[in-house]
Amino acid sequence: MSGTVAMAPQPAAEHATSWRKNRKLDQWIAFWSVPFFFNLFGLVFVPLSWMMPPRSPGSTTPHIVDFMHSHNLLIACVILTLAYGLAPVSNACYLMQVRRMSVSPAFRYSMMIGAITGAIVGMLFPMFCFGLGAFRPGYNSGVLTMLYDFGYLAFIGSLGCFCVMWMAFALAIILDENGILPKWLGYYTIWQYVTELMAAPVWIVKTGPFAWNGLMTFWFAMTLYVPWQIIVYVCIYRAIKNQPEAELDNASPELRPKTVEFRSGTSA
Amino acid sequence: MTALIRNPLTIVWALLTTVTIVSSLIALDGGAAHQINTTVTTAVLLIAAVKAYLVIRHFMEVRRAPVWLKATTSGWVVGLFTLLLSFYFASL
Amino acid sequence: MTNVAEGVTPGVDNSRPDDSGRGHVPGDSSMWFFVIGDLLIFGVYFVGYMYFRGQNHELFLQSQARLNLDIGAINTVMLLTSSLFVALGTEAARAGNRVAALQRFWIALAFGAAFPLLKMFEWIPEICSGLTPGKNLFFMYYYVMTGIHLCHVALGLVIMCFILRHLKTSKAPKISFVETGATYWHMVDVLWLVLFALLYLMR
Amino acid sequence: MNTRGQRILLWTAPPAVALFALAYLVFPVFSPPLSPTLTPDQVAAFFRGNVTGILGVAILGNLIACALVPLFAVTAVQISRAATSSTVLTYAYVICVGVGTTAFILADYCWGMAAFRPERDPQLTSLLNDMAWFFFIAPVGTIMVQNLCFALSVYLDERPDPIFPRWVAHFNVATVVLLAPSAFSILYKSGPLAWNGPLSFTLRLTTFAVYIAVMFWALLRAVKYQGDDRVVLA
Repeated sequence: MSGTVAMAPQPAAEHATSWRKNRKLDQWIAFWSVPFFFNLFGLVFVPLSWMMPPRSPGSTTPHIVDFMHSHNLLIACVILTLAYGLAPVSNACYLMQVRRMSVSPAFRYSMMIGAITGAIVGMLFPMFCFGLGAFRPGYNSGVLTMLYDFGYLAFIGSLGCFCVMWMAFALAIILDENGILPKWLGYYTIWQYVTELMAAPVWIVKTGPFAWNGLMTFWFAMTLYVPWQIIVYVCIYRAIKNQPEAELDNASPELRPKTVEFRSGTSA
Repeated sequence: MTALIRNPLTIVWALLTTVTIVSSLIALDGGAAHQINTTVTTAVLLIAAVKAYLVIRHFMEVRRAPVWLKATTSGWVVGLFTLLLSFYFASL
Repeated sequence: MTNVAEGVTPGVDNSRPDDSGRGHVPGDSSMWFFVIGDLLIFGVYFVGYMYFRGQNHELFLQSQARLNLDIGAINTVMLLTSSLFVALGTEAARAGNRVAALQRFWIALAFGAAFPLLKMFEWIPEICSGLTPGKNLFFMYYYVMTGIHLCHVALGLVIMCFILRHLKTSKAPKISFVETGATYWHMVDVLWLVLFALLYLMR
Repeated sequence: MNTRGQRILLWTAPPAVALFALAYLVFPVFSPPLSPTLTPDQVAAFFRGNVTGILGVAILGNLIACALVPLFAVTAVQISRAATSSTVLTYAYVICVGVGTTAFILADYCWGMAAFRPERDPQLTSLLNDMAWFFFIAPVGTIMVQNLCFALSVYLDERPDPIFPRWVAHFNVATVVLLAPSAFSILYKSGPLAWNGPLSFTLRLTTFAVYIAVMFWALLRAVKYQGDDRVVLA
C-alpha cells in the first residue's frame, strides 16, 4: 500500500486545486486503482507464492507437500484477502465505458454477474486452497494434494464466468455505435474469451501441452491475455479522457444534451 | 446457369474440390500403411497450402485488395507451411 | 493504414468497389484484424501440433488411422461449396441482384449447416468407442482444434443468418456488411483446409 | 417518484440483524470461538458433540445469508445519487456485495458440511473447519472497498445539499481500518490476530454490527430527505 500512498500526495500538492476539481475524479480514482491491483495480484501469485507459473500437475507427492507447506503462501493469502476487493473496482471501471455504449444494459449486467461469480471461484478460493495447506502442516499428503489440485484447477480451469463476461464485453464493443472503444479491441476480446474455452482440457490431462501448466493451455493463453489486459487498460484510459464534460452524470443541466435523459430515467 | 458455371469462382471451386479428392486419394493410397511417408506429407501439405491460397485469393477477394493485405495473407500461407514442413522434416 | 480507412466508408450501397490502383479491402477492416489474428492463433496451434507430433510419430500415426477420412473429405467439400456460394452471393449482392444473392446465401447456409451435422456423425461414434480427448495427445489436439473450429463454424452460421435477414429486409443492403460476413466464412474454410491436411491426411 | 420501496427494503434489515444475532449467540463454534490450535481429532470430537447446534445454525445461516443484501442495495442507490461523473462507485459497490456475500455462504457451507457427517475422517472435518474460518474471518477486502466506495461518493459529491452527513463517510473509513486486521488471521494460530483473537474476531464482528446500525440510521435519514429526487442508476 505504502507505494502508491506515498506517490499520490506529490502531484496532488502541486496542482491541488486542479486535481480536486477534476470532474471525473471518481473514475480516475477507480482507474488508477487498477494497476495497483494488478501489480499486487502479480506479486501475490508470482514472486511471493510461486504458485505461478503453475507447477506441474504430475509433481510427486513429496514435492507437492513441500510446496504446500511454504510459509509465503500464507503471506500471499493475506495480501490477496486485503486486495481482492479492488477487482470489482477495476471491473466497475470497465463497466462505466460499456454503460456509455449504445447497447442494451443487459450487456453490462452480464459482465457484472460474471465479475461477481468469477471473483471467488477464480481468485479467492484457489488462493485459500493453498493457504489452508500451509496454515496447518499437520494434514496428510492426501488432503494436501487435493488442495493443490483444487487450487490449480479452480484458478486455471474456471471458465464459464469469465467467458460470459468477456463475451458480453466483446459484443458490446462490436455492436456499439457510439465508438467508445475501438472495434478491433472487441475482436481481440473474442480471442481472449476463446482462450478461456481452450483451457478446458486442463481437467482431463496431467502432462503435455494441454495440462494446466502446458504450452497451449497456459503459456499461449498468457501471451494473448497479458497484452490484452494492458491494451484494454490503455483503451479505457483514452475513453475516460475523451469523454466530453457535457456527457458526465454530474454535468450541469444546461450542458447536458437531451439524449442523456433516457439513460438516467430509472426509478428510485 | 451457364453464367454460373463459367464464373471464375466456380472454376476455382472445381479446382479446389478436385485437389481435395486427389489429396484424399494420395493419403488413402500412399498412406494406407500409416507409417511415416514424406512424399504423402509433402504432397498433401503443399496441396493444402495451394488450397488455402486460392480461397484467400479468390473467395476472400484478396486478389483485389491493397498490397499490405496481399502480403500479410500470402506471408501467412508461406510462413505457416514452411514452418510446418520444417518441423516435420526436423523431427524425422 | 490510410487505405483501410477508405476501404470501409459505410453505406457504399450497391456500388462496385473501386478497382483503381490501391485496391479494396472487402468488408470491415476490423474484421480483417480479427481474421489475420485468428489465422496467427491457429497457426500457433498448427505448428504446436507439428512439433508434438514430431516427438511421437508412432502415436500420432496409429491414432490417425482411427479417424473417419470419408466424413473428413466430405466435410471439406461441404465447406468449399458453401464458401463458393457465399462468394457467388456476395458477387450478386454487389451487382444489386438481391434475389440471386438471397438464393445463393441460402444454399451456402445449407451446405454450412451440414458441416456440424456430419461432425456429430463423426464424433459420436468415436467418443462412444473410447476415443475421447483424454485418450492421448493426438486426440486432444483433434478435439480441441476441431472443437474450436466448430465454434467458428457455429458463429459463421449465425452471421450468415444475419446476412440473409439483412438482404431480405433492408431497403439498401450494405455490401460492406455482406463482405464482412463472407470474409469470416472464408476464413473458417481456410482453417479447415489446413486442419484436414494435418489431422487426416499427412503421414 | 416515491421512496416507499427503499423504505420497505430498509426495514427488512432489523429482522435480518435479529436473526444474525440469534445465529451468532447459539452457534457452538462461536461460544467461545474455536481455537485454531486444536488438533484435527479435537475438532472432529467437537463437531461430533455439537451436531444439532452447528447444523441448525448452518441451516439458518444458509437461509439468511443474503438477508442484508437489501440494506446494501439501498446503499448502492444512495451512492448513485451522489453527483459524481459516473456510477463507477455504485457498480464497484454492488459487485463487492455479491462477492462478499458469496464468501460468507462458503463459510456457512463448510461448517454445515463438517456437521453433516461428523464421523468423517478428522483430517477432513478439520479442513472444512479451517476453510470455514478462512472464509468467515479473512476476506475483508470486499467490505473494505465497499465502505471506501461509499465514503468516496460522499466526499466527491458535488450537490449543494449533501445526501449524508460527512461524518458517516469518516465513520466508513474508520471501519475500513478496524476491519483490516482480520485478514492477518491467516498468519497466526494464537494471540490477538488469530481467528479467535480480540482483533480478528471480536473487533471485526463488533465493528460490523455497529457499522450496520449506523448505516441503517444514516440510510433511513437519507431516504427520508430524498423526496422527489431522481436517481441516476444502472
